[in-house]
Amino acid sequence: MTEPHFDANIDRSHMTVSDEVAIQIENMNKWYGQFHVLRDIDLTVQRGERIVIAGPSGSGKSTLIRCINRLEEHQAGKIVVDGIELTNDLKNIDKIRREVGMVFQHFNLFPHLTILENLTLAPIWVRKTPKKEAIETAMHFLEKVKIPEQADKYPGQLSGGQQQRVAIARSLCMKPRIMLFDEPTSALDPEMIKEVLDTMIELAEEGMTMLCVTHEMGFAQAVANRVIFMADGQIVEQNNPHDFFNNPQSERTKQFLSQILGH
Amino acid sequence: MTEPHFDANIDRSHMTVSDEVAIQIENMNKWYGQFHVLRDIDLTVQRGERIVIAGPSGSGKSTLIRCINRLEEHQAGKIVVDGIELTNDLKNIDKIRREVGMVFQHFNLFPHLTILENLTLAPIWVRKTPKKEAIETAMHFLEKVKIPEQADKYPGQLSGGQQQRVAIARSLCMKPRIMLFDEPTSALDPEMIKEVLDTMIELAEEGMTMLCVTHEMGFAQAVANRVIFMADGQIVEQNNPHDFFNNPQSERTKQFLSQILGH
Amino acid sequence: MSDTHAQSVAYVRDTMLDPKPAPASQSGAIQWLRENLFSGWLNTLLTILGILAIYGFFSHFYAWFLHGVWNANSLAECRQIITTEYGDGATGACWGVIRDRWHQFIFGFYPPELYWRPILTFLLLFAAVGPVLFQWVPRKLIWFTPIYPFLAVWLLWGGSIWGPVLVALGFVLAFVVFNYVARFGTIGGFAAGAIVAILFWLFGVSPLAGVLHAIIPLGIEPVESAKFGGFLLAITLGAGGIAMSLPLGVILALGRQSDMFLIRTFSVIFIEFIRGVPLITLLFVASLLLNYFLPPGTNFDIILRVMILVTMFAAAYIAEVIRGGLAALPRGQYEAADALGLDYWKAQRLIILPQALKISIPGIVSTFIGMFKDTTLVAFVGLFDPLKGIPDFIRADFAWKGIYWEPFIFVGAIFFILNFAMSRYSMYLENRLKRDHR
Amino acid sequence: ATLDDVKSRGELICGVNTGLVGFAAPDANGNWSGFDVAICQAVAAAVLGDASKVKYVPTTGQTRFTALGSGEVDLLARNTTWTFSRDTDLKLQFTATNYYDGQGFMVRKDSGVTSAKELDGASVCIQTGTTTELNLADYFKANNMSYQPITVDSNAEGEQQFLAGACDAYTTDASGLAATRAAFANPSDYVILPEIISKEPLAPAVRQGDDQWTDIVRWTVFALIAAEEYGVTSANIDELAKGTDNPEVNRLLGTEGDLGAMIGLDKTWAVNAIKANGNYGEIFAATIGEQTPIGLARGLNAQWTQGGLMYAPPFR
Amino acid sequence: MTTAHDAPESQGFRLSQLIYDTRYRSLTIQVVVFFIVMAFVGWLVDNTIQNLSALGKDFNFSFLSQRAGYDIGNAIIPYNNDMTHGRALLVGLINTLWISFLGCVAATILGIFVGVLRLSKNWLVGRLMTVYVEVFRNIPLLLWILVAIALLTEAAPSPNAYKINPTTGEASASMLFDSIAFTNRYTAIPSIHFDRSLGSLDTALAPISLNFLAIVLVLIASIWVNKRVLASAAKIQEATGVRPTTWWKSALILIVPMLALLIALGFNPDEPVLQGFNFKNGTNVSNSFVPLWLGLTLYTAAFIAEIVRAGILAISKGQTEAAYALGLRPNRTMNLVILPQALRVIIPPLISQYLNLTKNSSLAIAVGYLELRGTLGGITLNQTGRELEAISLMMLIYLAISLSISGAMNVYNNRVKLKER
Ligand SMILES: Nc1ncnc2c1ncn2[C@@H]1O[C@H](COP(=O)(O)OP(=O)(O)OP(=O)(O)O)[C@@H](O)[C@H]1O
Ligand SMILES: Nc1ncnc2c1ncn2[C@@H]1O[C@H](COP(=O)(O)OP(=O)(O)OP(=O)(O)O)[C@@H](O)[C@H]1O
Ligand SMILES: [Mg+2]
Ligand SMILES: [Mg+2]
Repeated sequence: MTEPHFDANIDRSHMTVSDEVAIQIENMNKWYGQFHVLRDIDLTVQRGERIVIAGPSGSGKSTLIRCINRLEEHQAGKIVVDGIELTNDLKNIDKIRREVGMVFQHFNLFPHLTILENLTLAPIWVRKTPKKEAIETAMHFLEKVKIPEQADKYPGQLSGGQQQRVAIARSLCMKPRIMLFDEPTSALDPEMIKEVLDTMIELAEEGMTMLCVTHEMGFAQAVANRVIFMADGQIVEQNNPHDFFNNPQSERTKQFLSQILGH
Repeated sequence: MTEPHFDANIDRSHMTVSDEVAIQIENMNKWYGQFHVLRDIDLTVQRGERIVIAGPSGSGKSTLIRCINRLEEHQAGKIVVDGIELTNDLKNIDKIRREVGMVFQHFNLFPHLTILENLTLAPIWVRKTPKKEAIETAMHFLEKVKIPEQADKYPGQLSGGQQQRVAIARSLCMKPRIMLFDEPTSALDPEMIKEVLDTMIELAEEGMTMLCVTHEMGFAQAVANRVIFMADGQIVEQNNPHDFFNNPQSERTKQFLSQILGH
Repeated sequence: MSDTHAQSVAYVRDTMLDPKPAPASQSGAIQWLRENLFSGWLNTLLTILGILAIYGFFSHFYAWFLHGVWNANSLAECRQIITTEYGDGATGACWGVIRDRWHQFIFGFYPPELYWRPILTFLLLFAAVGPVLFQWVPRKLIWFTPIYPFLAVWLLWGGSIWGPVLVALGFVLAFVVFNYVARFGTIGGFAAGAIVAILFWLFGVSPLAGVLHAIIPLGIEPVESAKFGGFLLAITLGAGGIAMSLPLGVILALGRQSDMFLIRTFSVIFIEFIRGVPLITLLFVASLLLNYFLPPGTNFDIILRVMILVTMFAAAYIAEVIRGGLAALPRGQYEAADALGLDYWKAQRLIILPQALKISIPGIVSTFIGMFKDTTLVAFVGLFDPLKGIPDFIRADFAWKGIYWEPFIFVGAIFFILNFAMSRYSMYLENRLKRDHR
Repeated sequence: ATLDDVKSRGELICGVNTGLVGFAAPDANGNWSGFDVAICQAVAAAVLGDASKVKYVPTTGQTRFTALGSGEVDLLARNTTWTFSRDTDLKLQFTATNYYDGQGFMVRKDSGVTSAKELDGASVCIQTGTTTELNLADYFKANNMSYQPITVDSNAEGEQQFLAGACDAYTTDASGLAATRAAFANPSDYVILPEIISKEPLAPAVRQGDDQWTDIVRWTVFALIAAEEYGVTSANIDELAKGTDNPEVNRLLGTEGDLGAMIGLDKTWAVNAIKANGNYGEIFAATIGEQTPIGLARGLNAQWTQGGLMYAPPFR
Repeated sequence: MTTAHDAPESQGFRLSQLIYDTRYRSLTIQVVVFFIVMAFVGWLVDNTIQNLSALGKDFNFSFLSQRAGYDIGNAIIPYNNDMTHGRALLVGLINTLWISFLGCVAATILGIFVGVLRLSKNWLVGRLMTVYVEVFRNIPLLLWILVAIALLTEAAPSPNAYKINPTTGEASASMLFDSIAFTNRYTAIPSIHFDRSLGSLDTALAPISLNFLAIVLVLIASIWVNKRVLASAAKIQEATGVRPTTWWKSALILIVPMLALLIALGFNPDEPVLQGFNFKNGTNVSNSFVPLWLGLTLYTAAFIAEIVRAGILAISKGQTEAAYALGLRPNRTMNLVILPQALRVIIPPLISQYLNLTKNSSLAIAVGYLELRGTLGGITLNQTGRELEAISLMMLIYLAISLSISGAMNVYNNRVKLKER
């Protein structure tokens, strides 16, 4: 796979990680029917931390981050996001979803709304922001992802890379404190991957707490505080990117890395 | 983009270019509705010449080579192929299409026919070759593209690279004197690009007149007599590959090359 | 366990966990019931309503079905039996009418000693469409498909074999002429082939058939169309209409796709006209007007006339189905054919149509289901369709006067079984095509 | 000409009702029988010498005239009323009245209605496409009554609706009412009201403009009527055909003169016609007469000698 | 540069160009096809003329202005047998449109209901709806109409049955909600009655009830006011972000004026009452109408249910998830995200079902409901013997209806088409 090269030596001193806990997962388990997808997951994410999750297909990466904003229900263990525990209480779920933004592999923009309407929909209806303000915020973030001129087009009229940047902006408009990314670049043509990753790097530099499922190892090296490797529904290894890539411990990790970086 | 590396120093002495003219394009213009796609194109291709056409997307490369076998009609100027002028006369068009083979980006094999039937269809129905002879020729070319064992499979059962090689063989079965290629490798996975380019190089070595739209610069350097750079429907620069890559003259070319070879 | 401190997070799992079974609340029959039937007050309410509906239905009809009588020769006898067996006021189905008249529901007035002919025709139908519809039927059998229509006509209507043979010969003749002339131009080939065939059919067939029949009298007992009725009529009309409408539909679809203005316009006018009026009006055209349009003195039976209009009707719908198939083909197929030097007709015949028709098969099957249902409307032009014509006729008999539900149920069930099977099959085909398509 | 067509075809195509017991209805095996069917068979016998050479085309009220006009049938023997506009505007040729009918009403006995004048506000079932529809409108208008028409497509449907009580009265030709009532499970629960609100002379019809064919059908019907008058029956016809002392009978049966040739038929045309199902009286008795379930009295259809209207012109 | 220019430069026009030159070729073919088609049409017309003259008939529509002479049981506009065939045609046409309209409305409601229930998580209900859809789709419509009429005429009680039996003190049949009675002759439903009626306005076509007009006007006015209220709520939401609750305002605006008007007019439904042999006071909907309407509704609803289901399924799960992830509640997600998209998928096939229903209404022939086919294509045709004129006119009218419906559909499709690159 083509890999845009990022300078691994950029100055990351201004990226701060606080001691506050953003997400705390304890002994979490999930089944699909009889299939045990997530097994005894324990994970603590500090505020401002940037975590990359990698692992073979079917290892449960997507399921894990979808549990964090309750797109999937977990059956055992505890997930606490931003101090709120995820239970069946609808109010808690609403609160958490407001604080957690999510970006999908297939963008999932609303095709019947313009870009601007996509961006202002949730602020207006969920956060009850006045429309003018919502539009201002939306334009702000559109500028940030470098496509303010597309505001009045429809998603279908944009390229994949542009759509994914809009999707990121849409999440940001809700001013989330945590962002989840589920393979945001894997449905994109190579030329477009870089523009999306650039946007994500910028976000990281601003200190957003990020959990990102991705196979873009250049990105991982550039911005992650920590790389988590999952297999068979378990966290098999985690480490800082430098050590993770240069000195993987587990056999599974080594094998996976050799495949991914292989050619 | 991953680039298979070809030895640019292979012995090309046996590749000959005759003085005879294969294609002559004079002052040719084409519009799509009001949109001026091709502007004052002048191009002469000698028999045995191998030309690579490059340029940014939308610059009219595909349109140019599609004009040569009249898949598109031009509106002004003159195109003479193999001594026959392309006019509205169906007979001329038929003659030219028999002499000119074409390979598409998306292979365009006929999915309801076996590989062998794909290869013998046109010889039997257009050239009126006896079936037995057509099959012999087909097998000959299948061996040449190194997949004789797939003769009885259907296109859907082959990999992309194999399909593209079949498509080349299909064109060759019509014993064309000129071959056109429209980005033959751009729909292929990186591993398969090389096998197709190898086939094309072999063809080139046999002295086939070739026009090839491609961004595979390694290929261009390896086999082209001439590289043509198009932008905005015009031929902006042409030169032999060595000078073209190492010493581009126009600003557009430089910019384009930096993008393509860039990362 | 992971250290909460971000800077020293390194962690490696030494033993992999095995999957554990899901907690009890996540599995089992109770879980299934809870999830599928009682997962909320709305759901529970719906379940109860559903059960009530089923109960209501069965409690109403259970007794009626249970008291069904097969062995009776008239409605009165039926009622008699039911009353003696189940007491006064008991109701019951009188299936005796089905036992007594099933042959009329199925065959109409076809001579009973010749039932083997429609049955054979029906069975052979599967052999004919098998190679097209079913993957496991050997492709080689496809030679039978073009022969079948002529064979079917001969088997159903009987008479001398030479008529159908000579009509088929007309096609062969057209093909030979076409092949010869097509060297000079495909269109010319078509024209010449068509002219020769039409001349042959108009002036060659009947005298030749007479002569041949005199020399070699091969024939079976003729059966006139007036004897056709019931499902035999419905299937003959439906299948015949679809089969004959296919070529016309292909031509119309190509016409509608053509970039020649006049040809496109004619095709669109025809298709939209036919699709814009109810079938019943077309049937009236068949029964009331067609004779006006034909040369004075031409006269053929109503089934044939209905068949012509039904064919036109089906052709308009088939044309739209095939147009969908043509549109689904990538442009690259047309271009590749052009680039290889194939002309329009060869490209259509060898590349485009085989693929487009294959994609269209599910749509054609659906059209057939619709047609098959619509054949019941022929009752309104005096034909004996299985739904109204035949039951009305049976009710005209003193013995079965006043019997409604049993014929409805019987005929409805046959329609349902045939159509349901076909619609399932076409769904299966659709899925298979989706998978096959790369 | 139609005669040549029929001869070369070897078969008479006869347009009949889709199913009206007594007049024309197929039995369980699809064989047709009835009063109208007998006329078809008589014509076939006269023309072709074989009463079985008939093909029956069931026609609805809608399709019958077109079927005749377009040549789909040679003869329309389907209780069709002879009216001015049909004769002229529809370009039909009515041959000879074979049944004098009139439109009546049938009601349930327990409704207590005894006269059509009491039907004000009633729902009336009526077949579409018939003259009865117009008569009905006229009758209620003339008597300053209102009614609710319930249109049905066929006699079978009318029966069904009437039996189920969807209409208070069913109206059609009195003969049809009788035939319908006869088919009911309890005929005595229903009464046919005394009022006859229209004249309905029913006659076989042919296309206008083929006088020879018109003559053939017309005189075949007359032959049946005359046969009854002169006492020629299917039982004694073979005997009488050898010659009698009544010259009229002799001319009719072809033993004297050659009337057949004048209409392009054999000498024995009338013999064949009468042999097919007997004379008019025999046919009547066998299909709709008082001994049959239909149970119609001769009434107007008796011979003129018996006070009826059946009156065949002289055969000479 | 060598010029390989030995192609013969031919000037002028050669005949062979007609066939081989792409510019003329299509022209040639079109001209030939045009002549063939015209010759064919001419042949048909010529035959028709010959046949007509052989029969001594002509082709004219003057019969439309002649007295019809027959009655129509269920005319919506005033009609009696002294009016012309043209008027009868109009009555039939209006009946066709009326039954189609009512059929479409009922089929849509039932279809949406079944389609949504079929998607429900309830296993039992899902299965029941599947059975409904499959049974109705795979059996001819004619059967359902015949079953419906048989049900009404055979199984429904006669009006008599609603009479209270003096000995037992109760009736053998009871009315639905005390106001609807199915009988074997008609279905008696309440009619609308105004004590202080405004009278009616006579127009050439039909008298228009002023009461009805007033109701429509009030309805339009209150809908308009309601729209204004919603718009102002949207404005407030834009400004402050909080949307004021409007449902009670809407309810007031929609209900109060209408109620006031109805009271002013002295509205009261006239319940059907059994008087003598029949129900009086109410409206008796004839048994030729109800089965046709039932059959059309049940049959078409099965198809509509499938369309609705497919439309909702066509909106990918990703859309719901994205909306949830943004914090939208399920009902908002449905209103703002799913429905607007699903409607685009649903409406085109829905309209073609409407078209089918309209065409299928010609099956009224089976129950004797006199719509266009029953009047123009039935009795008129029969009484006048003008089959050529009547049938072609009837087909043209159906065609006009179809084309206007599908024209409306195209306009709609173009309006809502998703913008693509
Ligand atoms: N809704 C579901 N029902 C049942 N099984 C599911 C469902 N969603 C996912 N799975 C299964 O759970 C496992 C984990 O899925 P998940 O999508 O989390 O993997 P992943 O690591 O994200 O893989 P990929 O890299 O392919 O996205 C897979 O085996 C998958 O088949
Ligand atoms: N059929 C058509 N109708 C109208 N415009 C067209 C058509 N085909 C191509 N174009 C336009 O003509 C221009 C040239 O197209 P062409 O396909 O020749 O470019 P290209 O150089 O081959 O680009 P690419 O590298 O993307 O294949 C583009 O702007 C394209 O949008
Ligand atoms: Mg995943
Ligand atoms: Mg291109």
